[in-house]
Amino acid sequence: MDALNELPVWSQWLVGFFILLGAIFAFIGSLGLAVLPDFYTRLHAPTKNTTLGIGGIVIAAIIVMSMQNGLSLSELLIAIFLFLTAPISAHIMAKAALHTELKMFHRTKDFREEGDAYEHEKTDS
Amino acid sequence: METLYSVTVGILTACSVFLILRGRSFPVVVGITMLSYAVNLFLFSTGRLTIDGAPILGTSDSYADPLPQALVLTAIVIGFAMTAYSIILAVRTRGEVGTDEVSDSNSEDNR
Amino acid sequence: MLGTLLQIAFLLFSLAILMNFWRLVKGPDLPDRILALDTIYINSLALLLLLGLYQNTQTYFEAALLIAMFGFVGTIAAGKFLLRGDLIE
Amino acid sequence: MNLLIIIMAPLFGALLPLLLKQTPRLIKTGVTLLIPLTGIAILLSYAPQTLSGDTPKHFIEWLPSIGLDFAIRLDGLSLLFCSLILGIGVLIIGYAHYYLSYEDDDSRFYACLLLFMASMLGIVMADNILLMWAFWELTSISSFLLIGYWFHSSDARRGARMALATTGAGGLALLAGLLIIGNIAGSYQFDDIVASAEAIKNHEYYTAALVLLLLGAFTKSAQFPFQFWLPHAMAAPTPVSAYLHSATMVKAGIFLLARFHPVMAGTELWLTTVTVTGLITMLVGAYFALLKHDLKGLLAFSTVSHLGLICMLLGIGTQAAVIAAMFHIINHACFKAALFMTAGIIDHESGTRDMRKLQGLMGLMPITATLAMVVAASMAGIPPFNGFMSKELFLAQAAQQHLFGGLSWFVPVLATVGAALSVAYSIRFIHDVFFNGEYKELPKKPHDPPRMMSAPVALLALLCIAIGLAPMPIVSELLNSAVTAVTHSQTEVKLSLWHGFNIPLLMSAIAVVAGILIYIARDQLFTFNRQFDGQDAKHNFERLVQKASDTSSRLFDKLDTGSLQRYMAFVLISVIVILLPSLIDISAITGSSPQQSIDTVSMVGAIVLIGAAFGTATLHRNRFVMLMMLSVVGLMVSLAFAHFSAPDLAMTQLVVEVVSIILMILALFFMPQKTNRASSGHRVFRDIIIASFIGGIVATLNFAILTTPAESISDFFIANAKTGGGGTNVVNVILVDFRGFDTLGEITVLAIAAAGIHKLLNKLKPFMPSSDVDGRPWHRIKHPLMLTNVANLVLPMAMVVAAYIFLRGHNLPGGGFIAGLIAASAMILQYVANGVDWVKERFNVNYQSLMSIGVMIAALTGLGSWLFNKPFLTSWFTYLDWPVVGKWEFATALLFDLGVFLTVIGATMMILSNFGKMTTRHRPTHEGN
Amino acid sequence: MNKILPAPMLSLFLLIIWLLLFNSVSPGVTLLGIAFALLIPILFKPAWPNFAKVKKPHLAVVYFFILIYDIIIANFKVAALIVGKRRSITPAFFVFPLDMKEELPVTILASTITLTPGTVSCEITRGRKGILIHAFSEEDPNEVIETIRHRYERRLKEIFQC
Amino acid sequence: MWQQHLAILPILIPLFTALLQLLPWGDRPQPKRRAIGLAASILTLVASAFLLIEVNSQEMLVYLLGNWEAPFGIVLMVDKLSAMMMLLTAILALPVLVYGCYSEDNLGSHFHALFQFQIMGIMGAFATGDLFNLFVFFEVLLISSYALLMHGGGKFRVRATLHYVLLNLLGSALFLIAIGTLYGVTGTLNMADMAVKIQALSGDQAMLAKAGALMLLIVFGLKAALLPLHFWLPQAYSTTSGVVAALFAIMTKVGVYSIIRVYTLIFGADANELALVAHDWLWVMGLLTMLAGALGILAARDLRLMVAYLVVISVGTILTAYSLFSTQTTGAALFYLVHSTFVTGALFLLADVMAFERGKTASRIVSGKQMANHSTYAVMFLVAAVAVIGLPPLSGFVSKLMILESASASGHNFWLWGAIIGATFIMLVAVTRAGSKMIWHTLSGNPSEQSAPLGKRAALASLLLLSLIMTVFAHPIQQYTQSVAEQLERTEDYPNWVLKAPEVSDE
Ligand code: NA
Ligand code: NA
Repeated sequence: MDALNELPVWSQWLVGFFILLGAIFAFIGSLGLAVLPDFYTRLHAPTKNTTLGIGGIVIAAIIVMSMQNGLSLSELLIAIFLFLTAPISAHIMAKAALHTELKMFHRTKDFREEGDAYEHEKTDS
Repeated sequence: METLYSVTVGILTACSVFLILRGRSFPVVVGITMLSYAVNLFLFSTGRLTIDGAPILGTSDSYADPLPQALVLTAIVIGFAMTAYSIILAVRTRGEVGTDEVSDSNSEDNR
Repeated sequence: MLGTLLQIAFLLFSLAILMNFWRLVKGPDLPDRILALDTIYINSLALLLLLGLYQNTQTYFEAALLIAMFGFVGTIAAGKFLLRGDLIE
Repeated sequence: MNLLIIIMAPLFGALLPLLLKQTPRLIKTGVTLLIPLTGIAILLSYAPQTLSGDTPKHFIEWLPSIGLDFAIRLDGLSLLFCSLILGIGVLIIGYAHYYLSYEDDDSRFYACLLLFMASMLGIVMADNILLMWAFWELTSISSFLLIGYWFHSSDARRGARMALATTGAGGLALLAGLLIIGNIAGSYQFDDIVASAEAIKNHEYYTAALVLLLLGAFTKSAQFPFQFWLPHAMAAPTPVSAYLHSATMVKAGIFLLARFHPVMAGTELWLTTVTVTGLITMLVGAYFALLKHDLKGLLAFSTVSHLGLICMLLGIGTQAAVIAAMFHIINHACFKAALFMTAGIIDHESGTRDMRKLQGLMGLMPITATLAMVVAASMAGIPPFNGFMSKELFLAQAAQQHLFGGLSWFVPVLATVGAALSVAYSIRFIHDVFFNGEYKELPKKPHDPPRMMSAPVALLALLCIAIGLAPMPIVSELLNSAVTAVTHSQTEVKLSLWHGFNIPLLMSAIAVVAGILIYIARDQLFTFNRQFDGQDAKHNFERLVQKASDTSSRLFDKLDTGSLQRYMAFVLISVIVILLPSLIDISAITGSSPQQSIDTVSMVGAIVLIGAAFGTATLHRNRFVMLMMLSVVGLMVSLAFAHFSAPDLAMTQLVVEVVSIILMILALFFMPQKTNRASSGHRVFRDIIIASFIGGIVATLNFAILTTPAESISDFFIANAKTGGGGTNVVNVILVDFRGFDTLGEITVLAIAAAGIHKLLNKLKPFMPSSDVDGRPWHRIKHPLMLTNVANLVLPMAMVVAAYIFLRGHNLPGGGFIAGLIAASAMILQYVANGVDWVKERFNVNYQSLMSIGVMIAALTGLGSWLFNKPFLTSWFTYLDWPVVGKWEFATALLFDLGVFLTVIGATMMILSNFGKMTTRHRPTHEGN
Repeated sequence: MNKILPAPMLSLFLLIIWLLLFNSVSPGVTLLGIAFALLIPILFKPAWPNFAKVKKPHLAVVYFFILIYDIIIANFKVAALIVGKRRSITPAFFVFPLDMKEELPVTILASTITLTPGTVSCEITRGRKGILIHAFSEEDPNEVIETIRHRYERRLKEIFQC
Repeated sequence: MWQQHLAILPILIPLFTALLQLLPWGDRPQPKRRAIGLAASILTLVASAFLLIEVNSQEMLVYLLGNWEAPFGIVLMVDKLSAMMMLLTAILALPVLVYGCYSEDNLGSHFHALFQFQIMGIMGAFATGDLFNLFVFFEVLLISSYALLMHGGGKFRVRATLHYVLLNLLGSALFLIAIGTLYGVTGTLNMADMAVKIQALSGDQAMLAKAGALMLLIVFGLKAALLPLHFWLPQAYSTTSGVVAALFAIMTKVGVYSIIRVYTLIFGADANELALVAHDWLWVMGLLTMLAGALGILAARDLRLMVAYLVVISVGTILTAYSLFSTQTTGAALFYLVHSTFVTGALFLLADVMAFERGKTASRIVSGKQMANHSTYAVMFLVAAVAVIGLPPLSGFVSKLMILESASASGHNFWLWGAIIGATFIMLVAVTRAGSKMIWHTLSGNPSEQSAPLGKRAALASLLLLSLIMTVFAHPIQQYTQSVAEQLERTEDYPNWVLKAPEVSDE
């Protein structure tokens, strides 16, 4: 903690900003997960907000580490992996939700046509 | 902190024990797995709780006791092997016996 | 100042995890729970990073990296289970 | 040394008939006969010594520390019994040669007989009472084999088992008695024990010792109330009965009483117990003998009766009584062996032993009848046969004793009754078989047996007459030395047929007359006794054993329900019961260390952890949800590790968690995913109580430890990690160096688990659902496109990360294990995303060999230190200064860690790929999209 | 060349990861990194599918920054909706008709859709004809489809030349 | 060179053998695996024998793994007890493996590897002087046993294995808690060092350590099958294959060994406030175990189940005797331990061959058809029964006599006498019943055509022969077990030996 206070003030502000930004976004993401009306809408919240929230923290960490020991981008890897994998998780979860025919929020508009998804087909086993 | 820690470990243990006393293999295996978590926490804490003292030389002034950490690491690996074996054994038992109940079919434990 | 901000961040992430956990318990459906679990993982990752900042150490970096790399494997497995029952086929 | 041969010859000679299995019976009999004959020869060579008052001994050390040695002696008592055992043994073997049929396995018979002979000789010659006991139990075993000789008959099997159980139980009691006696005397050598006779009699444990001793003697000698087994032992071939129940086995109990006479006798307890038991046995035996329709049954109970008589004499214990007892032992052996053999001849020749069927055989087998009459007369106590003499002595003792004060007159009266009954059944034996009208149709038409078969009977009959007519030259010396050995005082035996008109003679006369009367009135007795039919000891015994077995079974079914729940509860309750007292003893669980303050993250972490734990426990019927809760627990544990300065643990826990959850989900596919409520409310309540106690105990221990100041060996590791182990990550250095042996064990466990799982899956026919828990058919896409692509991308990246984690593990968090799991997880992701076939096509890795080689690398690294004469796993490191690259550390620990790395990959992949392969190929699928 | 360097972009990528991990470009680290960056693609070549090659790397960089920008915007939008009028949102399901077939570009597009404003790609429909999208609050799907087509799909087609 | 590493050879030989067995050995691997396995078992036997000879003259071998001095590194501490147990294991393993090589190894995969792993685990548990390392070797031997129990498969076997596995997993968790508690209080893992630290404890710390000590009792009691922790054993041993059951004759002894080791060295007579913490419990539990075992053999309807309960009785006998805590009783209990291992091992094999030749009736205690080698088994059964019941003249008699004699007459010991004598009687009744049913009460008709291979019978006979050898050479063996007990009693020597063992310096 003390080490952080030894950083230049501008960088402290910068770090503080990113930390706060990240935390707020992540919080809103989780809030969305808690309060949104159906699974599909809830899916949006964490995949976007939380992911970005982490992005904020990562940037803060990069700044701090770089200020102390020269350019340090290791934490970037975390962001890379996260951005790589978050859409897949969302995709699979959405697939699963569609497959299990979860109830949708009543205001949802469904523009799908027959045959758009696989799970409606009869199995031929 | 110590109170919180030990109470948590205790509750974790209690919940595991409750699961271990269930009548079907799957919850029992899960209970044992969870018990191993509790036990690992317990074993780990015998080195006492140290914050910001990872036993990596040159990173701190006072280090956490590294020995329990090494022991827990071993315990985690062994626990993993055991979990794997027992869960697959449970599957096999279900395959051969036809049920995953672990109490005898004519005993009251089942009802 | 940074200290206060960090505390606020800790608090926000903690609350976030609590809310995630609430969703995990409440459901109502399995995908909701999977999503909640996935989010707990990601928020935990953030907590680890914050801890690293707070203690000014890089010792948590690898753990955070691992969550980023493999946190989604559990989600995938759960999703695949709902879809196909069998994970490896 | 020669003395030893008497026992060793039959003991090891028992093998001879077995080795000669293929030879004709004559040879077997001959060889078998040689053994006791040798014994007799040796015995005769020692006899003068013994008769002159010496006691030849032989001593071989066996187990000196517990006082069990191979010590034997030949005093007068031993000599007397040895003569009987060997002498009658010879006759029995000769008799058996003719008695056994062609189908009978004569080798086994002779072998068991010799074994039995050896053990009997061992009993009577043992100078060490523990050795004596060993032979005592050997007689039980060998007699078990002999009684059960015709094991196809259920009577034989049951009779044998009952005999063994009874005499075996008595034997065990005897052992306890002997141990007590030996303990008091401080030695198990007989002479030492006799020397401490007074101490023993005055010892507080005397009563216990005596009771136990008598239990042994009474069961063996079939004394009341243990007489029940003897008649059922008659299922044995007649030579066996003739041997065991005349001269040997049952006499072992009598021998024991005689042997311990100088040590234990003379007390009120001895006097009362032994005398009364003898008296009752005599009467009961005689009464039942009269009732039996089976010839051998009659003889068996008559034996019981006569043993009671001898027992009573030993109880009275005066010198004259002992003389009478010893004399009757000889006489009884002679006439009873002969009678049994006669019964065997009758059975052999006529096909039955039932006296209700037999009659009028006098004309058909006159020789047998004559011999039988002689020996039966001896048994009845008719002059001038030997039986008469010893009975006179007995009656005299009965008349003279003053044991029971004003009631002492009872004894001679009852003795006379006994004698009368003896006369009665002797008459029955003769009259019912040989007279009693004309011969009636029998299974076989009887005639006198081959001469050689009657020879032993004739010889014994002659002996009965000879002893009766000239007792002094024949038996006096033998009796003298035997009685001396029993009473430990010089004896001068005087025997004569005629004592003049006296009380015993009167009693004898009354007995004869009464006996005849009783025989005439026997039908009333039979009628009276018919009401007790069905009270068969054998059946009682069987029922008892069966009942014990059933009760145990039931008890077991109650206790041991085959329910794991119950076993688990037993273990846990044991923990509670055993630990609670010591925890209660702790005065304050808070130690002297101050507590640290709680921060938000810890608080929230704890809340989530506790919540997830409760969730796992309560949602166990919805298994998928339970697994997710478990994941949260795992994650929070890993965060806790991170928070409390254990990054290595946090990482390990994380990756292990991922792999475990995958495994569990894989397993869940083959398991019911939701189950109904399985436990009753009160069981849940019980479980909650147990769980709370265990949780409480663990929490208490944990808290107490956490607040106790730490003192440990760990400073050494921190101080030496860099200088001695060459790494800055102390945990890793401990793992690969200080405690590398643990790690070697740990990866071995992993490898074994993988092999074991392979074994498990080998023959697995899993139950596989074709639809999910709601009955919905499975999604038709096996491998979603996005997942496949990302998995493919992640694999090489993860390998880079794994390499990184592996290489720096020695200095920073990481190491072979975590690296291995990272690599494995990436591979698993391939399996999930692309499927088994896809992976198999691309990576043809033999995971099993990989893991084996991994462990081998680790172990060989450890072995490498042997080349430098250092113990296993001694590490070595150096810093290499390379051009361009710079200074790099090389440590053998890295090599060791490489082994760990490979093992982890190999084992994990072996587990998962094998498990993954389980599912059928015929699942409805649709490749890609 | 193909034997030693089966996937140059991947090798480069791996080297970058390696250097990021070590947070150092010292000769030792770099050399070892190069070794791994070469070795791993060779070892895992069989598992490396025949991905479409990036033909225009500079466009990829542009795409990357557009993506970052859109992600940030997306976050604000969704955050505002969550905090604000979440009961009045109008979610929608619709299909984005795909114009490409190559695996990698489709995957990237689907990922992009998930990460960007108000949309999540739920399914890739049969025959890779389209992507089923769930929109957080969208009255008119066609507008979204146009944006995706113009902003992302077009660029991806250029990058991969497909 | 190898002499200095003698202590670790019985661990390393099986380890490397097992690893070799895991490699593929071509198209027909089994003959090669058998050859490797047998050769390794002989080597292990030789090494263990040398070890015993060495220890007998040198008192104790201390082997500093990684050349780190105790208590910091892990040490192997081979005293006379360890050496005896290791040799016992090696002797038992050889005939069992020979038996297994007659097609038993074809019933499932990895038999040879798991067999060697099993031996390795057992050897390690006997050799180690470190409490946590003991845990590790427990796990090695347990996981091998989990897999071996399954060998051959089948409904009942799988189920029994599941119970066994889950119970032992609970046991392992308790083990870790106990280790944690003891480490938390003493700050060390080395047993000799812990003994020193325990002596210095007082008050609450001592009570805390006591809790750890008693927790260990549960753990070891579970392995040893002490009442009420024995329930896993009968089902597991009676349903598994004969060869595995025979090998497992040593498994309960690992628990027994651990009890003796820990409650003599660490919590023995010198432990001040913690002196003999477990002995009262052991006394009660031991007696009850004998009772339970006795009831069990009465109730058993299957020979293998009966033998399993005979194992339970043997455990009860050993531990009750040990709980009296005198040199004589411990020595006698150890003699009995050796005897019972061989005899119960032989009985499991006998039950197996008999079951094979009896066919449909298998090992159930009912009349069945005559076996092909009927008279051989009759003799073997007789010998085994005499030995196991404790009738003269075989080793059972000698060892029981030793126990009874060493527990000199006093109030406390009468219970032991009563229990042993009572149990012997029940064994007598039950075993004769079984023998009479299975050997004597044969159905008419042709004898069985299935004949167990000669090699199996020879392996079985050699185990029985060991009982005979123990009878004849009772005195020297007893002198050894007595010296083991005497050495165990001198706990003050252990820290001197272990903690002062020097590192190997560079020359
Ligand atoms: Na599959
Ligand atoms: Na699968």
